[in-house]
Amino acid sequence: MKKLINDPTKTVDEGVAGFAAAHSDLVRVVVDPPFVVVRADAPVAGKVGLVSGGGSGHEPLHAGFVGYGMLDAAVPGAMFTSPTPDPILEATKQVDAGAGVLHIVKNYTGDVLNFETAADLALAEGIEVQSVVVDDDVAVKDSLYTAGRRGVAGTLLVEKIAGAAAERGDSLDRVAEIARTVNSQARSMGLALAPCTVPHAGEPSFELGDDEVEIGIGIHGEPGRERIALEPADRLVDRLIEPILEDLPFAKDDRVVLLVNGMGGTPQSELYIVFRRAAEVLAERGITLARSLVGSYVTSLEMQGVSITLLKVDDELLDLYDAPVQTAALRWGR
Amino acid sequence: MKKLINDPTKTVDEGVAGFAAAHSDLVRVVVDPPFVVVRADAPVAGKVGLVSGGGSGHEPLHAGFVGYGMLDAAVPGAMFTSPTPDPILEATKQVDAGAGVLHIVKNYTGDVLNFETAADLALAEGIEVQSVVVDDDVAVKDSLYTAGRRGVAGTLLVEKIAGAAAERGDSLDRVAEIARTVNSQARSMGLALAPCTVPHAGEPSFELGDDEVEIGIGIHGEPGRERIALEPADRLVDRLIEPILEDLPFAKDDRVVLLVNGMGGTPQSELYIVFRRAAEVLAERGITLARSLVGSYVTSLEMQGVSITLLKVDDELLDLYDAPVQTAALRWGR
Amino acid sequence: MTAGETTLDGAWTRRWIEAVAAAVAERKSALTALDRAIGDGDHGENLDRGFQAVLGKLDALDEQPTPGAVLKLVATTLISTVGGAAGPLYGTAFLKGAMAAGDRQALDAAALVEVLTAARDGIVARGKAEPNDKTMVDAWGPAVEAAAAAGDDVRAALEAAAGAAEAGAVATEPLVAHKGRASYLGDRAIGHRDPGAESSALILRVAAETQ
Amino acid sequence: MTAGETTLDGAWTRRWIEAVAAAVAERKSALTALDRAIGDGDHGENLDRGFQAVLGKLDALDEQPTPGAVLKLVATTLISTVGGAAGPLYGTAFLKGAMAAGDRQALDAAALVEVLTAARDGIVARGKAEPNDKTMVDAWGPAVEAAAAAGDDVRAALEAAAGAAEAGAVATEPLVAHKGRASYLGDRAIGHRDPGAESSALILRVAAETQ
Ligand SMILES: Nc1ncnc2c1ncn2[C@@H]1O[C@H](COP(=O)(O)OP(=O)(O)O)[C@@H](O)[C@H]1O
Ligand SMILES: Nc1ncnc2c1ncn2[C@@H]1O[C@H](COP(=O)(O)OP(=O)(O)O)[C@@H](O)[C@H]1O
Ligand SMILES: [Mg+2]
Ligand SMILES: [Mg+2]
Ligand SMILES: [Mg+2]
Ligand SMILES: [Mg+2]
Repeated sequence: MKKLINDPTKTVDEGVAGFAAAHSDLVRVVVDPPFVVVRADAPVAGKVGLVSGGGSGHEPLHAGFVGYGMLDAAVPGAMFTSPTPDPILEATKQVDAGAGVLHIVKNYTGDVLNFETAADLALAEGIEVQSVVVDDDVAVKDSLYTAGRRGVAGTLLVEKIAGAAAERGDSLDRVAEIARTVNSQARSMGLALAPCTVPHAGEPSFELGDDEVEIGIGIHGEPGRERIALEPADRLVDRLIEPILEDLPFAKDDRVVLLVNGMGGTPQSELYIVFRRAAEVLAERGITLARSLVGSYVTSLEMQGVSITLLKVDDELLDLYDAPVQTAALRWGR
Repeated sequence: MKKLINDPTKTVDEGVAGFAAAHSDLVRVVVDPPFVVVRADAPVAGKVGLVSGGGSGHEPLHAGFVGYGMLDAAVPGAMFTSPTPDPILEATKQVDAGAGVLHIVKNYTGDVLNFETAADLALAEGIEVQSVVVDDDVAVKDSLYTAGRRGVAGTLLVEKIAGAAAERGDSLDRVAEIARTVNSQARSMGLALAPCTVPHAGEPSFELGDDEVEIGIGIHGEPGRERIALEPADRLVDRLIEPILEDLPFAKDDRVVLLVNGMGGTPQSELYIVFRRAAEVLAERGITLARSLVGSYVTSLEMQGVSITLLKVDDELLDLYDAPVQTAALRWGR
Repeated sequence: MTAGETTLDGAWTRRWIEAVAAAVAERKSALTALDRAIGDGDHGENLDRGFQAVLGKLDALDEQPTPGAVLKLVATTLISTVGGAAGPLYGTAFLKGAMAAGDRQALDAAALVEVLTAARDGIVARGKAEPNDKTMVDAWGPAVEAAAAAGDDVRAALEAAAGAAEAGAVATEPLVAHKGRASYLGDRAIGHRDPGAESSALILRVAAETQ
Repeated sequence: MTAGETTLDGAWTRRWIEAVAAAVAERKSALTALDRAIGDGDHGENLDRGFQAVLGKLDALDEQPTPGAVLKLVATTLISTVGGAAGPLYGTAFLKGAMAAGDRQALDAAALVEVLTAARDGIVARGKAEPNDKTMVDAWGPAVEAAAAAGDDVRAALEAAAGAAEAGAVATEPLVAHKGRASYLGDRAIGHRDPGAESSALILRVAAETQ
């Protein structure tokens, strides 16, 4: 394990401190209880507050998406470990401007339980909270026999679009409804060529042979559902995109946002090779590529791999997607 | 070597094709001679054209910086190999609007020679061309006994600021002068924790032990000047930033842009840990952190590592830095 | 002090928790290794962070706390320091246990069974896991039943609970998981022991060994 | 055809270039390995791309081309397909060589020396390297001198050039580089052969072996 870190137990603290130093125009960091990253001008009068969070190690998610038109606060937990209720409550209080607060929660038992407790506590303090649970990962069967689908890269799209709705002044109910719509129309799937290593663990999250690929990974370095021999990128893209297309299903003449997301250690040139094939598949199916986003946005430390997300959009969702956003990791229109 | 690629000899072509598909609102790709990535609305009437290029494998440099307020065209060569004069000439013609064209060239023998030939050919076709050679890497001694300093991450700042000057309507002479000023006030140095592998080579560019760091690397996977035992991030940052500070030198009350640049396989959280210490050093020296940029912008494929760049700025350079930019990889104000 | 003489008072509860903290610290890597196989490799780290925080707070207790007061301190500290799935689940377990212990100065066997039952019910209420879903419930369920069947002797009850929890943890190995991260793995979870069941058995084993 | 009878006409020049393409393809990995040690690991790949492109263009030549015409085709093709440092340098070498060959139907020993001299001067003019800077100049310089000293026999001149270039390439090993990427390495370049000097020696060795 070779990393640009100091004390393995301080990587989250130091990373957040560096983030705060680099982006003091966008955010402030509340350090007690550690850590909450809050939009510099929060609470924004009259606006619904958006809070997300979860285990660290997925950067830029979530702190990188705090700012105008997206999140009002991010709550980074320990590495790959959901935050406890205290900082979630603190974030909720910091961003509440009286219009209520939306919690955007990725569907993991720990995240759901801790956000649940925080929402109860916020309610007890008189803050109206709604929660949206994101579960866009088609690699996991959504059945009674699993913890349900995981929230992965689609989270970014939920945060962007719900954030734009909040920024234009929508009510808490409406923002929550839009967030749920985005979640219900987003599907993702990912793969890894190489695992990641949690600093304090010191060992990779799983072992992969030199010619193996892990298909259907989550974003916590957990193993996927299937291990196969390495194949050309185009073939691997097909393996990711077919289950996505079938699941919603996406149909001819649908308009979609295509997000090709790197897992942290994947060079951009490879993401574009993946994008090329994904766009080709969409064209073959007569699906319209409305918007493209390519980058490492929802990551697993230095994992080498990629995920593909498709979001089906209508005019309203597209307008909200296009609306100005000014955060450390996503910025346009401002 | 595990990569998301198809045919190793087609990685550049397919990556550029994917880039073009993802960013058709920003760029068009001219494929004969392959490849030139041109700003969608080029040539822009009355504006000086900016052309840069070089070996591929440094993505998002340069194609990711084509667009409003930055480059008018990028010329991607083969992997880590400077492009030949033909596509450079083609790019020059595509962006010339009569106000002349600036070539931004990283200081490598191959890049300099091929851009030189292209400039001669352009001149023969009646296009006024000036060239700026970027050489910001303090790891290399600038003496009669070397090929001179390399152009590394500082290139991004030259492209951004010269691009803004061109966008506001400056003359070719003035844009070239500003580009040279930026280069003369920028200093960089990088390190690697792990090498990269050129797809067609199939073997890493150098070997590093599990506890070794290569200090003073370039951006072509070439070995650095020194190999040391792995140290905590803060100590490594000191090793990079000290020679940078001494070289210009940067002094108390100087205002600087601090760029912490990932080499391709480094997770963002580690870049912020590096940023934290770099900002701390600046504060200790009484140097003012005017602007911060953190990300993987000038890379070496999947290399794990980081470089630090400091640019000394005055009001004019800062205004140009802040000016709107709309490219695939850098975007603000629009 | 010989076996059978133990009184499960606040001081005992405190000794137990201190011993749990030591045992978790010692078994941290092993618990994390189990979690790496079918989860995200942080279970040992999470619990250790929590119990170390508990250690730092024990001195804030009254000099002669009730068992309930100790359990409540453990609960709130775990809730606010562990995170993940285990934080709220163990937090709820200790909180419900504390409520069941009430103001009692010491727990007899019947009260112990009440506490263990409340803890298990708390975990089930929050996590919605059923038996054989390959979770910590598979340790707590058998533990409660064995303690209830052990009669009036607290030491026998503790020993029965520990043994049943350990057997329950081992019995998670052949299972497919239906809750928690391991459920994402489908059949690939088979053959691995559930880390939360293992840590639950450890906590109860330490109780049985605490004098 | 026996030694000494060879005429360095256009057909010979074409056979030479075809043989160079084959030799470069064969030695590609070895050249790249040299470049990986002290450069960026692409020299073999670069040259191979260039000479394969040349092969594809040779048929566009006249049926009986002059040596100069072949050299010029090689020059323009290398310039537009190789890139990097070697592309312009070899391109210039072949271009200047072509200009020195002029309209001649064949090269005698004196003309051969003129061509080699022009090639070397072209490389020096573009790359500004001096002898012992650890570049391809260290192969071309000795080659020109040896050919000039070899007298009137073209085969002897070719053999002398090849031998001197090979010795020159080997002699780059102990040097610190002052030009090209290897110059970034300082003392760490010592002990490695310059890839461009090696490929230059290869090109000249193939010439000496081409009948
Ligand atoms: N729904 C649930 N009900 C009961 N126990 C659960 C549930 N989900 C997870 N667990 C327990 O939590 C353990 C994992 O804890 P931990 O690794 O600390 O949290 P996380 O999964 O968030 O990383 C599992 O081994 C399992 O015993
Ligand atoms: N200034 C120069 N003068 C002469 N030869 C040079 C010069 N710079 C580099 N070379 C030659 O070019 C070779 C490297 O070629 P190549 O690897 O194809 O290009 P690049 O260095 O751009 O990757 C070196 O081994 C050296 O012989
Ligand atoms: Mg976890
Ligand atoms: Mg090269
Ligand atoms: Mg876990
Ligand atoms: Mg090279």
